[in-house]
This record gives sequence, structure tokens and C-alpha cells, in this order.
Amino acid sequence: MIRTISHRLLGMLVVMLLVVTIVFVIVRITPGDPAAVMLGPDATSADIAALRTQLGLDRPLLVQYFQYLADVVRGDFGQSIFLGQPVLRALADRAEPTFFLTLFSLGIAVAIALPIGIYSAYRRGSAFDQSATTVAMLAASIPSFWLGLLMIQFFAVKLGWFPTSGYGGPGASFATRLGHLVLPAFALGIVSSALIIRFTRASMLDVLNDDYVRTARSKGMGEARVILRHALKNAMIPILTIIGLTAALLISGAVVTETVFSLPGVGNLVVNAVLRRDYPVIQGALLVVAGLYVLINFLIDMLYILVDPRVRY
Amino acid sequence: MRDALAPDTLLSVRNLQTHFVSRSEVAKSVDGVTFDLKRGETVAVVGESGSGKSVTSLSIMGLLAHPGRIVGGEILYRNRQGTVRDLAQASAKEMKRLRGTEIAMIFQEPMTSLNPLFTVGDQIAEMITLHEKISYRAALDRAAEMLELVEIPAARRRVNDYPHHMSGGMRQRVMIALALANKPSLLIADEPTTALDVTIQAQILDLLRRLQSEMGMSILFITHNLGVVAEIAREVVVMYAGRVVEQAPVVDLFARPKHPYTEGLLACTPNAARDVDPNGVRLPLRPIPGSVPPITALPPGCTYAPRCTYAVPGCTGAVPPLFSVGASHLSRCFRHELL
Amino acid sequence: MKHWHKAITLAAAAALSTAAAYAQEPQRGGVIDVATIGEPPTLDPMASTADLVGIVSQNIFETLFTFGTDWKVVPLLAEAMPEISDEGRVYTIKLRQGVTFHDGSAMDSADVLASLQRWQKVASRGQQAAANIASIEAPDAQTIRITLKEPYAPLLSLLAFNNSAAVVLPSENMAVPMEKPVGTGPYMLKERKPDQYIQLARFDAYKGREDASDFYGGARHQYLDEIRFVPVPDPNTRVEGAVAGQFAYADSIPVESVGRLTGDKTEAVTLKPFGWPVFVMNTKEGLLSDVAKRRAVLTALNPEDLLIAGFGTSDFYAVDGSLYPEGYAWNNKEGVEAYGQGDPEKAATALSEAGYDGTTPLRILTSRQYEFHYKMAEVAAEYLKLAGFQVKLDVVDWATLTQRRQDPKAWDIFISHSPFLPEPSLIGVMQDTSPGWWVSEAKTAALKAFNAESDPAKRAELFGAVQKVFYDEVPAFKVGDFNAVAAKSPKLQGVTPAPWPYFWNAYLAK
Amino acid sequence: MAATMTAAMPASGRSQFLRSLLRRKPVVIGLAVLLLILLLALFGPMLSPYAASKLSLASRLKPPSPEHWLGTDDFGRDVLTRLAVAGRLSLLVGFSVVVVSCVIGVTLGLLAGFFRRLDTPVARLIDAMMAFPDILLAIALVAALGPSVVNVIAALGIVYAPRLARIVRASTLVIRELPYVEAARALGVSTPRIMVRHVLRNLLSPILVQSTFIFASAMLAEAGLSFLGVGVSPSVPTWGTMIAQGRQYLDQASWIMFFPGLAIVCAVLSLQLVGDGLRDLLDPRLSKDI
Amino acid sequence: MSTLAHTSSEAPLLSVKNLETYFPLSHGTVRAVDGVSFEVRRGTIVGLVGESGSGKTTLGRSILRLVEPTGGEARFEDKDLLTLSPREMRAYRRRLQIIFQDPYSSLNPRMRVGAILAEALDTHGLAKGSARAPRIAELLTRVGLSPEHAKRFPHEFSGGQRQRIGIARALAVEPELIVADEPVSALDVSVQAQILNLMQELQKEFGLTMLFVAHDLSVVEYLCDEVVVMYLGRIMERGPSAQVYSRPRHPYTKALLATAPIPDPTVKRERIILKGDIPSPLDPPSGCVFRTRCPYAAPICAENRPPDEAVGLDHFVACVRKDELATSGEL
Repeated sequence: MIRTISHRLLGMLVVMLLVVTIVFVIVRITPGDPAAVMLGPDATSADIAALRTQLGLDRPLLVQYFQYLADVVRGDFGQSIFLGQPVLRALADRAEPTFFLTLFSLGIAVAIALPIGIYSAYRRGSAFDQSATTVAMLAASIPSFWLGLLMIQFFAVKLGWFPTSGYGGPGASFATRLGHLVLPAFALGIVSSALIIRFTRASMLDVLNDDYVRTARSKGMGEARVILRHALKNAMIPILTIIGLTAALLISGAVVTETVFSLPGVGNLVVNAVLRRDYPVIQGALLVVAGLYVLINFLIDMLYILVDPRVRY
Repeated sequence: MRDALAPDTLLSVRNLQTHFVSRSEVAKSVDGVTFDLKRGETVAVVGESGSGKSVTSLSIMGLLAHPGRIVGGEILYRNRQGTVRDLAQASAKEMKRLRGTEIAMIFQEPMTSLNPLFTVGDQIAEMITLHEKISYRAALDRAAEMLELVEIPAARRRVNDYPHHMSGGMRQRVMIALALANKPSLLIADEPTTALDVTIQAQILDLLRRLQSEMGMSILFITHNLGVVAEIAREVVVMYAGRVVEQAPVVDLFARPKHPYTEGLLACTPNAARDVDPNGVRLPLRPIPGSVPPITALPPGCTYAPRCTYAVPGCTGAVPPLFSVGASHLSRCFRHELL
Repeated sequence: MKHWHKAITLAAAAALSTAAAYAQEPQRGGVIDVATIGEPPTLDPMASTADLVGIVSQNIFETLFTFGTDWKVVPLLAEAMPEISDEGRVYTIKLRQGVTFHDGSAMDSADVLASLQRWQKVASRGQQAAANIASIEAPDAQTIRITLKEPYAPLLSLLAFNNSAAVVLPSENMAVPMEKPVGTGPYMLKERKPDQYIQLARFDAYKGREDASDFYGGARHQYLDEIRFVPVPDPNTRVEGAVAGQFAYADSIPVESVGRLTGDKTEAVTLKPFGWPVFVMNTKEGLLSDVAKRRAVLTALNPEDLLIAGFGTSDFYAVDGSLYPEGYAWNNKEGVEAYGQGDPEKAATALSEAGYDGTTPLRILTSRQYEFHYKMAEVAAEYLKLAGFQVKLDVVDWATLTQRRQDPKAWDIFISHSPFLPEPSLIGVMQDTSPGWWVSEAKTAALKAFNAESDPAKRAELFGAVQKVFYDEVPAFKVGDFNAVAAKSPKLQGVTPAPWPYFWNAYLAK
Repeated sequence: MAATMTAAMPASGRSQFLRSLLRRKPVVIGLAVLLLILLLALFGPMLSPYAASKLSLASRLKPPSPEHWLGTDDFGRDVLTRLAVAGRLSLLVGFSVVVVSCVIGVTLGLLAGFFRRLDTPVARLIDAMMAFPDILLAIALVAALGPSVVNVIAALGIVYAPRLARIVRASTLVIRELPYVEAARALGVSTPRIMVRHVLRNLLSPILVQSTFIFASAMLAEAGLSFLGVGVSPSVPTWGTMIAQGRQYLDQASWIMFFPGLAIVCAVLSLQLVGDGLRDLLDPRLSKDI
Repeated sequence: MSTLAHTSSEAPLLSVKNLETYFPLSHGTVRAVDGVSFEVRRGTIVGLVGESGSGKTTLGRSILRLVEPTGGEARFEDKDLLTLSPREMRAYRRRLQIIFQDPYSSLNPRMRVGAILAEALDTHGLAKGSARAPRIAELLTRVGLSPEHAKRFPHEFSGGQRQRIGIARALAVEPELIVADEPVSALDVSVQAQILNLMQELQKEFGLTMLFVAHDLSVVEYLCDEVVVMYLGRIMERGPSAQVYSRPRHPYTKALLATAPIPDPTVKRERIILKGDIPSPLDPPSGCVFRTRCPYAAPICAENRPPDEAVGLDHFVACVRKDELATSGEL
């Protein structure tokens, strides 16, 4: 078990290292001089040269790479050009809406998807299954920003049930802030539920064909118990994976949704950073989000170990 | 009909028909299967792939997968109260009550038939608590006893093991313990040793024989291996392409097969004593020509006719009935006299 | 086609009808949310010319002078208008007494001196002024003396500006970039969450002027407890938020959406006219370094079509070739006949006479930060194609545009806009160094005469000559005049329409 | 996965395969809609009496009518005509992304799956690439490369390549061990030939299925990027830029943004229907009815 | 044809010495084949029997280098196959072929039968150009199919027919040695005999040498001249089939024969039911690997690996107690 965990941990570290490397490569392929970009159009060439030296851009690429690596390990993701604050700090400031948005949309997606997926698999080929599958596919085909716009138009502007945008003003109560998340969370959750429905269904179908489900039935067990105790527990493993994956996808979905709803989250920050040419922020966000993804995957792996005795040795 | 069930008969399958109907085709997987199973006895159903032997067993259990449906015939079963019930007509609720208590089943794949996420003790205890009002603790104790019964070493400790800790043979023992936990009257064993090595197969057959003599249940034993049949069965039902082609007491069947298919099967199994001459020269085997027809495209009349060396044009005209060819010996062959 | 609109000064259009319902004595108290077009890159008003920086920071910081009605320069931190001596070379400025900074320290001439020095270094307008300034001294605690090299009329306007602004900071707070936003303004920074809000709270120790409020000048009343600037880059979201009553004030509403500003929670505020869209041409390099081709561009473009595309209906624009619309002292008709022809055929002829090869692309650099830029670009491209130009539209984001326009090799036309600046010499193309790089003897001569004159009447006349040169050499194409629309809650009273809206004097009606 | 491979549709069954594919109503609907969109994109602009980029300020923001079936936009351009032209680009982007990601993904996956020594590094690289959410990575790449159609295609191609690589790798690992590959090795067939004739050829169906999903994702992602203003230039009509542009007229001319959105939904949905149908047919695991 | 009369002086076609194939895993090493030595004479069929995990399949593949062995040698005529470079090995592959167990997965589902056979010919530059089609037709006819079958895809055939195609593929390159890896165990009983007959005919006709891997003892007894019994990666006993079957000299062989079910209800046999399971190949018992299940195990069995010792002509047994047990009459 300890070997399994340390093995996964090592794997995770390797992947993280590669993630950092990929981000470094992206930094490098950005055309133009980062120093010039940082200093803006009015900079003199002497200023640029000074900053290059200060940033170590005049050193060999490999040295720069290791420097970058060392910085990242120390949690130094650089300084936002536009905001004048450390990237990590800027990201942390915006974590809350993104976190809750992701959490709520995930909750909505799972709440919609699990029952539908399970029942679809159980009643495979039925009218319910067919319509659920089609609706799931439809949901996955809707651009979330488009859905968001339509929802703003209808629920916020026409009906006035929810705020149109933003995250409440300063000192807005938690409830108010959550109120701002209702529409975006639904826009995102509905779109993401599709993937979970399909996976739940597929993985339940898989499991329902397994021999031990037949064994369970041969014991004279009721269907509900067969499905919920024997089948679902086994199907949960791939489903958990997809839920974790969805969580990561939601972060990416948040990029678009936050922009539509003007939520001051990480996604919004990234889009603004692109428009402001604030490269350190883009890179930092990439690193953090990818890191979260790797971490979520690792945690799911660990969860497997809890759920599945087979991985436990 | 129900009254016609002899008192010592536990199960009587009569003209059972189970079809799998999909949009494009009908698979008559079981098409008129008839046999009886007496108390405390073992009947082996033997056949190659596609013969319908497994579907027969699942029909009895009421565990047919989705498009499969019993479309005709009866499965008469005498329950513990002594009432004869037709399982083909029984309600889902009644089947649920019978399964696991009176009728239990073990499967071909010991590796996958146990739920990997629960301990073996838990799975056996679950079987017990499903049908009996006893505490989980007590059920777990009973589970340990069952494991001891099936000769699992250090059974008390292994109750807490997960299936993946066990070998195939051990898992099949667990399956047997599970099946027998509620002391069923009928055990359906669907190719229980096929996936196992010979030395393990011998252990399991031995175990089944012992448990049967101790507990007195009837066994319906599904297999494709004539050697296993010879070892375990009292009565043999030979199936081919969904139909029973021959039925006889085991000694009779091997000594005097009355259906060309049975004869062919026995003849084509290599046997050095018979097929190698005293000088060590190997004589050619006598195989059955052709191959088993797909269940969705069966030939007319006698389904074995195209491969049969005795076949005459008349064989394809009508489905031959089961002819009585000796004491409790039946053959579905128009030309059984020739054998 | 000309002179359609007679109304001249700043007018609150829609506000009047509903205003009556709420007309009452100003109330103290309340908090407002103001939707702005984005997050200001900085709160240091010296460091940026961005309008947004000015809008936010003018509540925190104050300058020596500011603009009163009709863009007349009036004193703010200065006690009064300066004494000008030595043929306009020496400005002696008396400071107001008892003004304190947000940190509690008192303002004196040392602070002003340090601030003006910082301004000359940091601010682009300061650098412009510095070229003409010989020295700045603080002869006593309440006096500042600026000595010019030669008479320079724009100085006071420069000192009055709220962006790239000569704000007064505590002398110990001169770091670049600015560390603490401490000023003397009516509101002080409470909290800033980038991309989320900038929260300003009333500065209780504020010492304002006692004369009557006069546009940016005069008394500044602190009715509101708090002002929060909420960055909402997406114009639709601003509209939706305004309609839903989320914002008391939403800046820069796209004119298409004015129809949506209905209901009891919002109404349109039109600033008429606000400014002018401009196509700046690259006079330094490339296709348009040839004045004949620039003239062909001017001839080809039909301003009205461009304005329709950009602003929809004539309620929001005016076809006007004068660099300043009627109502400004600078308004005149010199050279305007070259404007508004919209004759691509004539342009085509001119173009072939100018020797255009028909293949070199005319690169138009624009962005969608301001939707009307992009729309005008689309329409202009059609006209220029008709005139025979090979047109290449480069639509980039604003950051790229501001960066790329610095490179004379990268573009031929870029699209921008400007409010009507109180001082003409501050207009972008009038600077030799600003992108476009318009330099000519005629320009220099006309501007020099204009800047050196201090008598306003004479200056107005001299500006005609400047405009004449503008139309003669076509360093840029002024598309017309346009109005700015903002959304305002009917409850929010006391807001004067202004290019840089300010919220002192504003109050919430009950 | 092994079952998928061995039971993958053999070519002779092509006509039969097509028949059973066409028996599925969702697939037929999907194919029909796709065909319609393709025809619209290819021939719509030719048939339309309007030029896609011709401005006509006199007829701005006209609602759908017999003259303009889907109305006009803020420049008075015919929305239907633009929709068709934009469809070309959106489809082109989707298709090119599929090609790019196939080339990268299949090569990587095949190499990793076939050569044990390459497996771990490539697998980790795939893991690392997959750690970046698609839109976010695309944004970063486009920001780095600069916004243009080609760069958007390149960025999305890179973003989706690992998905294919992963599937190809997993399948290759399985197929590599299958007896028919062993048989080829036992015969002395060269490795490149085995990779192409025995492995790749049996991977075509999963690649095809995955390609339809990548196509769909790429169209959605392109629309998202364009909507955010970090994708292709707004002067290039794609469905995404049309939505972004129509957004400000949501209230007075909702058709400008509604129809491109609908077009995306239709295209993506039909791609998914077709992909799903293919998968059901090619993956017996999910379609063993009997 | 093949009789039990052989002379051991004849040079073997294949001679395996101390062959080892180890698979390193993250938590140990699986010794799938652990020091195996035997010989196969030209023109004979040698059966390789054992239960699952005995390493019989790995051994067959190791000789063909479809799995890379980790040690020992496999001499084909006078050349050690294990020392050949991949390029040299490729040339040798024409002489060594394999027939697989699973007739479904051993044929590429996307290739027509003709193409499958053509690939075999192409690889070794055989039957080029116009000779191609007749050669393919000939091969198909020889294995009992018809030439028209070349145009079909594998899924259009039954299991038995596919196995025939697999055999035709192996025959296409005219090999000398064929490793038949459980070629009939996936087939229906009624079809098995067809394939066994075919293989025998071909063996006689082409003078093939065959290593026949199987778990069905009766098939091996019938078909093979010699038999090699494996358990946990090692050889327990090997020798002429008639001898081994009539008088097994290893307790394992004896148990194996005793537990194999015989399709005759009248036969009554001594039942030897082995206790327990096959140990994990990750952690095999010391000394004799069979001792944990052996009814005759003694403390000495745990000490050293029992050597292969001759107990008759070409008959070898690896058991330290073989003589003791023989004298006591237990074996």
C-alpha cells in the first residue's frame, strides 16, 4: 500500500515536472522579448537590457529553466505586469468565486447526472434511456457561453430572479455572493452533466454485464440492492475519475463562464491577462490549474485505494 | 401436468423454449428441452458452445439477460412446502424468494463471479441475511463455517479476505460456500470447473460430490467435458443446437450412444488406448465433419443432419421427436436403430 | 449634412423627465456601485493617460487647477488663478490653507513642489510641460512659482487635467510606482480588489472649496458614504447590470443598447458631444507617408456611413469636420471642405495619379475594445477598397494595438478616439512624437504661434490655421462627433454629464 | 479494448456496416444535418443573392424576413449568408484540428505503445498535457503564438492530440500483444510494417470515433476562444465571432447571436450523434444485445 | 510413421539448454521459465504439458524469441537462436513458425485471407508475381479450404476454419519447426479432431518437427512422440510419451494423470487429489517447486533444486526421491 502510494506520488511529481516544463516552453515560444513586453512601449533599450539582466534572460536557456523550476518550487510564480502584485497572490484573490462556481456546477452536474446515468443504464434501450442519452448529448453540444447569455437574458434581465453579473460588491454577504453564482453554476453544470451522464451510463452498463452482478441476482436479491450495492460501488471507480476530470474541465469552463457573467475569478483573470498581455499571470494560472488537476487525479487515485481493495497492496 | 410430477422428482423441465429476439433475428437458444431431476441426484447437461445448455440453466434461475425470454414450456419445481410450481410462470417476487434459498447457482468464471469490493465473508453473510432474520455477526459466523465446510484453510481468518487475495480454485470454493449457505434443494453448476486446471478441477469435483452426499441437494451440472460428465453424473442430457438430442443414464450413454452426435463426440476425443496401435502408430481420429451451426441460422429438420454420417434426405424434413431407445434412454434421431 | 445639431454644451438628455420625481434636497449617505469599462492599470493618475484612471483617481487626488463650465480653467488646490508675470513666463500660484492629505498630514508647497517634479518625470503631459519649464520653486509654504522658458499657453490646462495629472501627493510619497494612493480628494481608497472593485470612502477631514460648484471646480460635496468602481469590461454586462438595478451608474454604454435602458431602475445619460473617432495615419513610413494618398483616403471615406455603423442613429453622432464642435471656442471651419466627400471614384483617380501600385496593402489596425472602432474599420475598408486600395484589416486586442502602433513599420492607419480636450495642443496628432509621427514645417509654425499666444480670443483664431494645416496634410481623419451614453439610476442625483464622470456632489434620492 | 480491436468492423463488412449504421436513426439524423451544414457552407454563399461581407447600412438589424431569412446584422449583412461562410471556417478549423491532432496524437501513441522504452516518457508527457484544461491551454498557446486562424488550429491541435495519443497508446499496447501481431513478428514482418498494417489499420475505427468528438470539441473551443476575443480575428467570420459580435444586439436583434449558436449546437450535436453511433457499432462491449 | 523407436545419437533439431525467461515486475520477478533443458529431434512431435502458470506457453514463445529470454541457449541445428541479431533472427523465422491458440485473435480482422498469406510469402520473398495466386490457392486447398476463400475476411469463417488459415500461414514459408501453442483447446470438441488430423497429415507430408504445447493430456498422449511436463517454470519429467504415460516417474506427472477426467464412467482409478493451489511464481518454494503440494514431500525436498536425472532411455525426472519411491512401489 505504501509502495502504491509512493509510486503514485512519484508519478505525480514527474507529471508536475513535465507540466512546469511545458509551461516554460510556452513562455519561451512567446514571440518578442518578455522584458520589452513587461516594460511596455515607452521603454528604452537600456531599460530593457537592464531588466533582461535582472530577470536573468541573458543567461543560457538551461540555466533559466532551472531558475524557473526553483522559483516555481518556492511558490514564486513571478509578478503580474498589470496588477503589480505577485501572480500567486492575484490568483489567490480570485480563487473564491472560481472555487465555489466549480463546486456548485459540479454539484449540479453530479446531482443531475448520476441518477439519470444509472437509470439509463439499468433501463438500457428504453424510451427513457434514449431520450436521456440524446438530451445529454444536446447538453454537451451547447456552447456554455451561449447558454449563459440566454440565461442572463431570460432569468436575470426578463425575470429579474438573479443578478446579471459580478460577485456582489465589497462586503457583500456570503449569501449574496452565492446568489451571483446561481446562473453561472447552472449554465456550467448543465453543460458538464452530459459527460457524467454518459460515463455513468457506460460504466454502469459495463458493470451490469459483470458476472458478480449475476451472482448477486442469483442470491435472490432485490434489484435496487443489486444496482445500488453491488453494481454502483464497482461502477463508482470510473465515475469518480470522470467526476474528477469534470472538476478540472469545469475550471476551464469557468474561464468562459466567468467572462460571460463577469465573475472576478481565475478564469476572468486569465482572459483579462491575455488581453493585457500579462504573461506571468497566464503562465501562473496554467501552472496552478494543471497542478490542481494533477492533484485531483492523485486524490482520486488515493480514493480508489480506499474503495477498491484490489489496488491496496 | 403438475400432479404428474413423480414424488421423488425435484425438477421437471418440459419442452422449454427460450428465445432471444432482436430486431433483426430470432435466436432459438433453447428449443424444446425436456428432462427430470430427482432428489439428491446429479444430472449433467452436456453440449458444445451454442448448444443452449447455459441458457437452460439461466431460464430455470429466472436470470435471463435482456432480450432473452421463455416463450414456451414448463419448469416444474417442487418447493420445500411440497407444492409444485411452474418457474416459467412464477412472479419475480417468488423467484427472488426461491433464488439463493432453494435454488442456488455457481458459475464458470470464479475470477469474476465474486464482487471484488466486498470481503468473501461479507458476500456469504449477505446471502444468509437476505433470506433469514439473523444478525450480521451471526451470519458472518455462519459464513466462516461455510468456508470451513468447503475446505478453505484458516477459514476463520479468510472471512475477511477479498476475492483478489484468492486463487481461482479458492474462489470457486467460496462460490460453492455462497451457493450452499442456505442449504438449497437444487444447485445449478454452470461449467464450474472449466476455467480451472485439472488438479484443481479434481478438487472441486471431489468437493461437490462430498457436499452432495452430506447435504443431499440435487445438482444440475452443465459442462462440455465428457470426462467430467463421466465422473460426476448419474443421468446425462446431451444438447445440440438448442435441443436435447439424447438422454440416458451415464453408463448407458457412454457404452451405447443412441444418437450420432453423441457417438461422434465420443469417437473424436483422442484416446491413445484406442487410437494408437500397439506398434505406436497413430491412427487417424474420426472427427465430426463441419462445425456447429450458428444458433440464428439452424438447418431445417434434424439440426445435426448436415454433419451426420447416417443422415438421409428424410432427416431434414421434420424435427425428430425424442424416441425411447431403452430404459430411460431417449434419442432424437430417426435412425437410432442403426446405432 | 452640416451643422445639424445646435445644442452645444453638455446636456443631460433623458435624465430630465424622471429627475422631477426625485427632485429634492441632496441627501447625505448611501453607497453606489459604478460600472466601469475595466480595471484601471494603476491608481496613479500621473502614470497613465487612460480615461479610466482619471475617472477613478480624480475622486482621490486633486490638482492645483481644474476645469469649470465651458472648460474654463479654475483653481482647485490653488487658492486662485495664478498671477502671470514677465510676459507670461512666470506663474505664481497661491495654495489653499488647511488642506490635509488622507494620511492626516497637511499639504504645503513642499508637497506641491515634489509632486510637480514627479509629474515632470513620470507623466507624459508632465514631460510635455517640462520641455517648456525653466524652474519650479516654492518661495514659501503656501506659494509655488513656475518659470517658463518662453510663454506656453497650454500650461494651466495641463496642470488642470485629471489624467496624466499633476496631482498633489505628500512629499514623502513620491515613489514610482506609487506605493500608497494618498491624496487630498473628497474620497479615499478603502479597498481595492483588482477586477472586482475599487472601494472609496468619504474622507471626513476633506477641506473643499467654498465657492459654488462649477463643473469640476468649486465646492465638492461629499454626500455619498462610499463609491465603488466595479470593472465590467463587457458592455452588455454593464447594460444588463444597469437594467437589473445592480449599478447606480454604468459608464460607456454602447449606443445600440440605449433602447434597453428602460424600466424604473435605469435611464440613459447622454453626453453630447463627447468626442471624436479618429483614423490616425502613419506619416512616417509606408503607404501613407505620401500626403497625396492620405488625401485620397480622406476623399474616399464617407463619414456618415462610418458613423451610422459605429453609432446607429444620428441621435448619437454628428457629421462634423471641425476639430471642435460648435460651443467650443476652438470651433472653426478652416479646411473643412476637404471632409465628408465620400467619393471613392474621385479618390481612385487621385490614387492612381499618386502612383499607387494597387497591390501594397493598406493596413488598418483596430481593436474591439471599443466596438465602434471595429465597425468603422469594416465600413472604411469597404470604401477604401472601392477607391482601389488593397485593404488589410488587423483586428487585435487593445493591448496589442497600443503596443503595435508604436512601430512605424506595422501599420498604415489605426483607429482611436478622443474626448474633446480643453486644450487643442494636447490632441495626439499635434505631438510630433505620438504614433503617426506627423511632423512638418507648416505644422510646427502654426502650433508654435498658437501655443505662444496667451490671449484666448487670439488663440481661437490661430487654431483655425492649425486646423487648416490639419486638413491640408491629413495626418488623421476625424470621423465626426459622437455622444457618450451612460446609464444612471434615477435615484442617483447630482451627476453632471462629463467625459470623466465624477461622483462628488452626487447623492441618492430616497 | 481487446474485444474492440478484434471485433472491429472488417472492411468486407463495409456495405453491411454502412447498412447497420444507417439503421440507427440518430446517426442518420446526424449525418443528414452534417451534410446540410456542409452543403450550406460550400454552396450557400454562391446561391445567396448577398455577399457575405458586403455592407448595407441601410438594412441594418433587419429581423428575419422573406428577403433575409435569418435577418441582417449590424452592418446590414445577411446573417444566413454569413452563417454559411462562417460555417466554412468553423468546419475548416474543426477538420484541421482533427488532422493536426491525429498526426501528432497517432504518432505519439503508436510510438509509445509500440516501443516500451518510449512508453513511460510519452505516457507521462500525455498525462502532463492532459492536465491542462483545453480552453486554458489553447488560450495560453494562442496568446503565445498570436491570434490567427492557423495558430488557433495549431493550438487546438496540440490541445487535443494527447486525447488521441492516449487512446492510440492504450489500444496499441493491447494490439501489440494480440496473436496476429505475434504471428506477423513470428513471420519476420518488419516493425514499421507491423505498425501500419496490423496495428494502425485496426485502430482506424477508434481513431475515427475519437476524431468526431475532437471535431466537435474543437468547434466548441474555437467558438469559445473567438467569443472571448482571444481566438481568430473578429473580422474573420466564424460562428464564435458571430455570437461575440451579436451579443450586444441580444435585446434588439437576438437573431444575430441566436442562429450561429444554434448552428454550433446542430453541428456539434450531429457530430456527437454520428460518433456515438459509430462507437456503439464498433465497440461490442456497449452493444452486445445478445 | 513416427514410432517410439529413436536413437539418441541423432543430432536434435532443437536443443534448449538452461533457458530462463524472467519478467521483472515492480514487486518481484516472475520466473516464467526457470532453467529448462530439453531436445527436439527432427521429424518428431514433442508435447509440452502443464497447468496454467507452468510456463509452457512462455517457453514456446521464448524459443521463437517472441518473448526475449533472459538466459540460456536455444540451439537450432548448430545456431544459438538467442545470440542472433534481430536482422539475422528475421531470416531464421522462415524456418520456425507458430500456430496460436485463439483462432479469433490470431488473424488480423482487417486483412483478407489472401493478404494474410501473401504477407507471409512477401516477408521472405517467396512465390513472387504470377506464382503468388496459385501458391495461395495451393495452401488453402492443402489445409482443407477452397481457393475462393482467399477473398474473404477472417470473421466470415468458423473457429475451425480460422485455425486452418492460421496453419496455412505457418506453412506458407515452409518451416522446419512449428510451435503449436494449444492449437485445439479453444475449439469445440467436435472440431478438435479435424484439426488434429490435419496437423498430423501435414507433419508427415512435410516432415515437420513440432513442439506441441497443451494442457489436455489425452491429446498429447495420442499425438506426441515425447512429452515434457512442466510445473512452475521447470521441467518435472520428460521422456517418450508411451513411457511417461504408462509409468510416470514424477509424483506430479502421476497426480496429473490421475486427476485428468476420462470419458468413461466404468473406469475406476486411484484418485490422487493434490492439496492446495499452485504457488505464486513470484515466490516459488525452495528446492523442488512441487514439494508444497507433493504427497511424498520430505524435508530434503526443500534443500536443493532436484537435478534432471535419466531413468530410462531419453527419460528424465527431476525428483530427489524418485528412486526411493520407485522401490517402495509408490511410483
